[in-house]
Amino acid sequence: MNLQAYLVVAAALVSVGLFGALTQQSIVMLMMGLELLLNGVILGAAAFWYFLAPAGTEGQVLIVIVVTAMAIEMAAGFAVTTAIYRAKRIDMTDDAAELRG
Amino acid sequence: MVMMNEDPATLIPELALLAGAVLAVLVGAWTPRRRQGRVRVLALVAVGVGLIGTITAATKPPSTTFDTYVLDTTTHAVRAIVLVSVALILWWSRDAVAAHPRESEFTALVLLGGLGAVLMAGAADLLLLFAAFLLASVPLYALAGWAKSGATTEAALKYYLSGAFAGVTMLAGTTLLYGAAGTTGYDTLPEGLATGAAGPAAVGLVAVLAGLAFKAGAVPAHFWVPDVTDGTPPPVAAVLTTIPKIGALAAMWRLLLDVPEDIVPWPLLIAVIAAVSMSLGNLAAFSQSSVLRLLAYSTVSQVGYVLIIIAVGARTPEAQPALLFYLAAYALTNIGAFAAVAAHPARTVDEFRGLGRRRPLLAIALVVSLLGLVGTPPTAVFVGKLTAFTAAFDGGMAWLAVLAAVNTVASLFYYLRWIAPLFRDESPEPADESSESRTARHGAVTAATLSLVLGVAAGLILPLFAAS
Amino acid sequence: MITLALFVVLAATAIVAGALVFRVDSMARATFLLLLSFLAVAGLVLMTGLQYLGVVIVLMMVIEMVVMAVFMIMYMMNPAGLMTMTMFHNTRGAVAIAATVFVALAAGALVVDWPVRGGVPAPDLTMALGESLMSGQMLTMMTLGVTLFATIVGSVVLATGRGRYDRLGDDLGAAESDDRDRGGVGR
Amino acid sequence: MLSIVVFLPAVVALALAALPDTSTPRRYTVPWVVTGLVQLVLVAVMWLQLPPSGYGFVEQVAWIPSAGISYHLGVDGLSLPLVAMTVVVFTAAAIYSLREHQRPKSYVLLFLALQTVSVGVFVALDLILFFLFFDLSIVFMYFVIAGWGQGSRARSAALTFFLYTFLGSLALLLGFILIYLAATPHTFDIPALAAQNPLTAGGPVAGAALLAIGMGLAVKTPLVPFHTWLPPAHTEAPAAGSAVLAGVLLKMGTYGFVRIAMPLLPASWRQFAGVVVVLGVVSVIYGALVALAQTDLKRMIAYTSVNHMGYVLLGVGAAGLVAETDAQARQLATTGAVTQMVSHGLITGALFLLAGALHERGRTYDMGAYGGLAARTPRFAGLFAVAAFASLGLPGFSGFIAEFQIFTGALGATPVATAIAVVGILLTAGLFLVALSRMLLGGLRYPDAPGTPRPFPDLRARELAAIVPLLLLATLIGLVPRTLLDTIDPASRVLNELVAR
Amino acid sequence: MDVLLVALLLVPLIGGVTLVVVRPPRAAVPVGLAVAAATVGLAVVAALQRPHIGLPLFDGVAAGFAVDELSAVMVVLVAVALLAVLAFAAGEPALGSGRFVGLMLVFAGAMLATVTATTLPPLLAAWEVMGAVSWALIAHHTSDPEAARGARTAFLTTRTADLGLYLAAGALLAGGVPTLAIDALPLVAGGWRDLAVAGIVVAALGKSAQLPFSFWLSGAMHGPSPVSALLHSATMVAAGAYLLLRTTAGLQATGWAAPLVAWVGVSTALLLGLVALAQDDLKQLLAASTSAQIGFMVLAAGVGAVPAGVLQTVAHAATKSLLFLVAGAWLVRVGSRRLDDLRGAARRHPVLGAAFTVGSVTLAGVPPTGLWVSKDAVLAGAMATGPSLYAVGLAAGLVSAGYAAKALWFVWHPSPNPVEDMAVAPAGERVQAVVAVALAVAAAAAGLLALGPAVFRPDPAPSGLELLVSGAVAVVGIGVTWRVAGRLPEPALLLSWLRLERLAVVLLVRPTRQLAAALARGDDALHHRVVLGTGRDAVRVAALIDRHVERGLDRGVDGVAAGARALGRTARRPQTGQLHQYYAQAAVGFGVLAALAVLLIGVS
Repeated sequence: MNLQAYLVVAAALVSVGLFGALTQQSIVMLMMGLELLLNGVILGAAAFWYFLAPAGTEGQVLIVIVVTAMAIEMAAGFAVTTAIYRAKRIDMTDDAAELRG
Repeated sequence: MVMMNEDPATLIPELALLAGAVLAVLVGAWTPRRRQGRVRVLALVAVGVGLIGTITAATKPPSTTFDTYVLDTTTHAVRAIVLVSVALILWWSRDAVAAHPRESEFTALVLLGGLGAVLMAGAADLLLLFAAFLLASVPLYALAGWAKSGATTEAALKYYLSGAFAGVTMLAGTTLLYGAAGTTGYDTLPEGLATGAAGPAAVGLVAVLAGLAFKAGAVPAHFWVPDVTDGTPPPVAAVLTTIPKIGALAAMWRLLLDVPEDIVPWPLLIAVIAAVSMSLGNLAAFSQSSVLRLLAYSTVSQVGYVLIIIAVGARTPEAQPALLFYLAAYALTNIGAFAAVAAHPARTVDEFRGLGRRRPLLAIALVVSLLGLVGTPPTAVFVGKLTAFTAAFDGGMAWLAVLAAVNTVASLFYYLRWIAPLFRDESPEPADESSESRTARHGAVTAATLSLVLGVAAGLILPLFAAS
Repeated sequence: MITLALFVVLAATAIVAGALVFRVDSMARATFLLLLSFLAVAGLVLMTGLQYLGVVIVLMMVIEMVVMAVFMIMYMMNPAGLMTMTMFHNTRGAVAIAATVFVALAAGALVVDWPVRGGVPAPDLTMALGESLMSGQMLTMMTLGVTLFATIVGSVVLATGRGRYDRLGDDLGAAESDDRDRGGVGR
Repeated sequence: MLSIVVFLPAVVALALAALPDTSTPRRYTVPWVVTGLVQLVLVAVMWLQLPPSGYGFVEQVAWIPSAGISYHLGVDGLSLPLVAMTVVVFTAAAIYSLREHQRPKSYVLLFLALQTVSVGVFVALDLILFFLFFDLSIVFMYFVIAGWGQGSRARSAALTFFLYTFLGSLALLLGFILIYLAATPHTFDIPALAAQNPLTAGGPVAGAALLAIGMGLAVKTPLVPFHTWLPPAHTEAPAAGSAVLAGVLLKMGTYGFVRIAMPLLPASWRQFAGVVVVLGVVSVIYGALVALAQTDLKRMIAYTSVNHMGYVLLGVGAAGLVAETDAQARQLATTGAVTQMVSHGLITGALFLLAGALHERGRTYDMGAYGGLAARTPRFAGLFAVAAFASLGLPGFSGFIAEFQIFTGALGATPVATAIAVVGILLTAGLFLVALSRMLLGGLRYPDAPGTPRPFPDLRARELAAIVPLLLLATLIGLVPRTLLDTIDPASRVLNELVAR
Repeated sequence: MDVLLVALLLVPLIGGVTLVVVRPPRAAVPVGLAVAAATVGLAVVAALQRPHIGLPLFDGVAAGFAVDELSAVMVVLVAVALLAVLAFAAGEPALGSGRFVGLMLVFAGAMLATVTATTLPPLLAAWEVMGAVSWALIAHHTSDPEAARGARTAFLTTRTADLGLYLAAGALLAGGVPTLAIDALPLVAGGWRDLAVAGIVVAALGKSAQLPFSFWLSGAMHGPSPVSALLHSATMVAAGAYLLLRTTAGLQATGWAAPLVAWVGVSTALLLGLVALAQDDLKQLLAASTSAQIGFMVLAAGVGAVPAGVLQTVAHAATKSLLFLVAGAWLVRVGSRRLDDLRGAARRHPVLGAAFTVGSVTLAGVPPTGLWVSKDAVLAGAMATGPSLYAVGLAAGLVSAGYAAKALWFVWHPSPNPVEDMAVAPAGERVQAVVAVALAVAAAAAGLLALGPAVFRPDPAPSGLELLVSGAVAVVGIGVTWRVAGRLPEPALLLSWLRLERLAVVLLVRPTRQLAAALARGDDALHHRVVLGTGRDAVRVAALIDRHVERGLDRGVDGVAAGARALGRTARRPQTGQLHQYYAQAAVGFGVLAALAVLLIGVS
């Protein structure tokens, strides 16, 4: 197995995630896209650590951070979603478009 | 092996902000609704402690603490600017938040956001930078939705989603940079990049910059700025458009100076972002009638001017004092402008008619702030712009200075579009006195005065910022 | 050989499951497909020898997806896949952007002359990670800790419908909390 | 010394601000008059001790050293006469306003502030300092017009004035920054920049700087076509405000040309001197023609200001045509231009105060409403006739000294332009004679004074004390010009050497 | 020496200004007379001592004054005329005010400065002050709108011509005369000399009411008669001719100026003579005759006959001030200036009538009066240049005899319907009689001066034949006119002074005022259209100059403004409010930046 293979897989995950983030109307689905994107990042970080710099621990810490960030962002995201749902009964980004121009 | 090799005392300002936030939440939980003012007092004490800590720390030679955190002029300056900004906003937002059920939380979130901004500025490791980015973002998402009305939640949603996207991009960038350099510490970055792959480094750097650009509100990550500014109450908008910007721009500065120009040609990239930011911000502000959106776009263009300094950061020693001074000047002036908006129920340019007669002091403060944003002597932003132009000129990017000058002239038009009605005759319907905010008015006057003082005293301040 | 097979299977699972997240017509299914993708990636991470992190990912993601499922049930349309979803916008542009990104990244991954591997992994990776977290990256971890605190505060601010003053009165002096459902954290 | 002269009014203003509010105007106006007189004494002392060359009474304190900005004051032969004129005009305005009843406190405070910044502009030797004073003068004048304007449209006129001149000032600032950037080391210090001459070679940068600075100054001067803010501002402003606006503030524009544009951008000045000349001539003719068609006395005087400032431009423009002319001619043109600034300040100040006195009595500036005043109010008629003749450039008054030098000096360099400009003095003669005939000669005719039926008193002692000294000075300069010219000549010689580099 | 000259200039000036400012109710006339007398004394001494002085004025330019041979004559002439006129005017109480006497003194001071100035700046200064004072003097009766109009016309017309002096000063400097000395005119280099000479000629012709500027003198007649006597006969109008006499060397040097001046002079003498002949108003007749007589002086300057010109100046000054004063006295008494109304005036006032008669005969050029000698001296000079000049001059002489006779005929022929004169203070009448007689003697005897000092001695001297011919012409002229005087035709063209004023109004004044009004309208429109931020303002000005330019520019500026607005709209278009579009745009934006970064690496 080599770095390139891992990276191509990671790139595929990132692209799929990006596609989801760009296309999903539902806020939660959009967040899923971002999760998937981070999924690719985790893979990339692991690959970089393993194939390029196994002596250090930054790659591992990076994965820890990504996982934590996912949790934090999810929590924040659900909180925001809850708030906007309470306020406007909206769960789609397209409906939240009063502010513009 | 596992040793506390560093002294937490070096982080007094940060710890003070943290303690202030924690105490705000704790004390707030046991405070009657109408007496939450004590929480603000507590926060202001914390800020005061932080300021004292900053001043004490600034007298010591630059050092690195916890391996990943740099204590130098930049950090100290950002600490001071953020602390003063936080204090100012907390003070003048009193009328807007007093006795609100979530007043304590407001205070805590502002303090936490400030802490995140400071940590970004001091971070000398990509991982810490991202952690600080998160800390600078999450409380502010909540802050954006703090008022929980329709518009503010929409603002919070957009802010959050933009931030999440930016954060993800930034993480991807961090990963790429890590892959390219094999390290995440700034001190080892240059040598790592020297032996690593340039292409991934460049893409990674751009992705990391995307996150920072989001915090700073620079093009093309600026989309949240007008919508969020428009949708949130002015005190919140003031926080969102001021505090994270300072940290993000300082962080950008610190990161880029450790990336060798010959491996990743970032000055031109930054110059492009700067050029587009200031031009787009100004153009979009042209025919705005909503003052909040107008201010929002103006902050976008202001970021463009700051980015000019960063673009030539590695080329001229004038850049550092220019950057820090500009940040300080921008913070004060911008806060003043938002305070002036907060002081008055008007939200469109026309509604400001006759303010000059009704509230002359407020009108003057607003004029000083707006002309300050234009860069009229002797306001602080003038010195900031002057140093920026000088840095650009001496750094071999004269075209950027010229573009900035053109933009400055253009910007005068929309600022004047706002200033002019202030001194026209009043609108027929009487003003609703009850919806005016006294503290915000005082805040506007104070901030405007401070921006003038900062401009006049620039001779004393600039050398302080020049120290390494 | 087994490694290669394993890699291919896991990679394919991760990508296909990930792609299917946006193809299925039920959010519940989407959630579980996402979880599957994560588990596959966790497997790939495990293959690089990062057992601890792999397990962490598995645990984290299972919990997260469960939480997400709860949210589905709370607000989202068509939680059980009873109705078809039309939840796309700008598909064409997104495909173009995503495809471009993929091509660019993949090409980069293949074309770039990556540096040679420097050094060997520490004998006890988990230990090394722990040491790192407690020394070099301590401040990062502290910051993340503070961020978690901020997240809690922020989430409460955003998500709670009724704050303490609603429940206990403006002076927090109510003898009993005024909750719609009894049993909240009262006094 | 110089700082005292500049900031004395500001200090007095602060002291007055501390006084409790009262409606007795004298509580404020008398200290104002005294301030002006003290300043006059100080200026006289400086005049006597002015060094024969270079700057006198220099004060320099570092301000923002890293940006090359300093608090740098100094006077020379170009600025001291203008300082003196400024103080005289302000003192006259103070005497004229002794009985100002409408919110006297803020009125006096504003004028004192304006007095400080006006003197400041003329003694500033740092571009930023100059700009600050320049800009603040706009701000204070805005409040004077908006707060004490006589017409219903005062606020809008004030706003037009503010927006226009402020836009101009921004252009000015950009020009300053261009010069600053071109200099090594970067500095805003005027003498240092003049010595260094960073844009020796001219070129597009210097041209752009000159364009920006020229635009800024042209708006303030004002030159056609940047003059449109002037007539409404004057029509609405109170008499003392008009006197200061025309007498002092317009000079800031022209002074900027001789203090900044010419010595700091000599190459471009020489290159574009022809444009300057054309602008000057257009202003001369246009201003005179439009003034000729006015029926409103104040507007007419306002337009003659455009005309008179045009002569200044002709003079300084001709001084830039180095190749076509010899040193003496340039000397005459430059000295004439500076003399014209002083002269116009005195004469137009007097004219506006007279117009104010007329308005106080008849509540209108419409010249058609008056007639035969020579019989009814001989003192007014006499002074108005003297002021009018002084303004139309009659020998014996300062205007002739200025205009003769300008024409004589400029003819060699630009014969056609000068020949056209000379027609300007004929047009002004025509318009003033028409005004004189209309208002002073013929059958007696005047509007009822407000409130009382028809009392139309002659000028009072207070008004005489304000107006007569101005005209007396204009006459003294006209008859014994050497006192003034001995001061200006050396400085304009230095200036011409700088331009000819 | 210097003090003397300074005193000569300052005594009347200071005295006059003091009188104007102080306005003593009764002391004005005595003080004025005392000052005038002192001035005469000073003038005589100065004429003998010939002082000169140079005061620093401008950089390298002095205010030079000197009494030389030529100006010596003038200072005495001016001083004496002043004294005579003031003394005569003392008889009219309406003219006893401090303002009037003071202004007369100021005027005389300015005239003295004009004739003694040796450099252009003081000359021009004094020259213009004369004009301005003449405005105030003509408009002395402030309630008379005609006087106001006449004063304005006089001042503006002369000032128009004065512009020539401004140009001349510049031309002198540009032509290499840094001192601006008048006598350096021939030394001026190149084309500058032509310009300088042209300027001086125009200024002189204007001041001297020569063609085509003559008409202002007609309007000026609305002023008090003593003013006309001093300003419009003896001094101010003569100043132009005097200036030309001073600069004959310069006129000759150009080649074109001398003949031009000569022809203008002689044409004026003839045409304005005809105008005078056609007038039905005594003052107008005298005014036109002044123009005509000064035409002879100008002719003298043109042909270089300086002494002849000086002689003519002196003789004419005495004659014409006498005539104006006497005419004025009658006008006051009769209350009309029409010749018809003045019939028989000489009969009722025999002393004044006799003096008037002497004056008229002199004006006609009858031997052996002063003007007979001087005119012949001038014609002799003209003859030396060319016979055509002489012929026209002789014709002008004939005409002058005609108008003199016409005036005389009317004042001697009694009116069919008797008139009642207004009463005049007897003291005043006595003074007037004395002055009139003295002036009559001077006028008649002025010819003797030709035998006196060199400055008066004509060169070439007129031959006996010429003297005889001109004498005969004068007598014939008188004789013929006397017979037809009562029914001389008064063609409108001549009555209206050749319609010159109308011409000036139509050609210059009206277009100027129309242009001014149009510009003012445009300028007002400019205010209303001040549109912040478009700079359209500047464009509107162009509209007034050139419609086409305007349209082009307007399009341009509108284009810029519209472009800016459109750009602004474009800049805001991405701000759709739709988050997914923000995502896409940000993704594309950073993608482009990343691509740019990679590309830059590739390049470097």
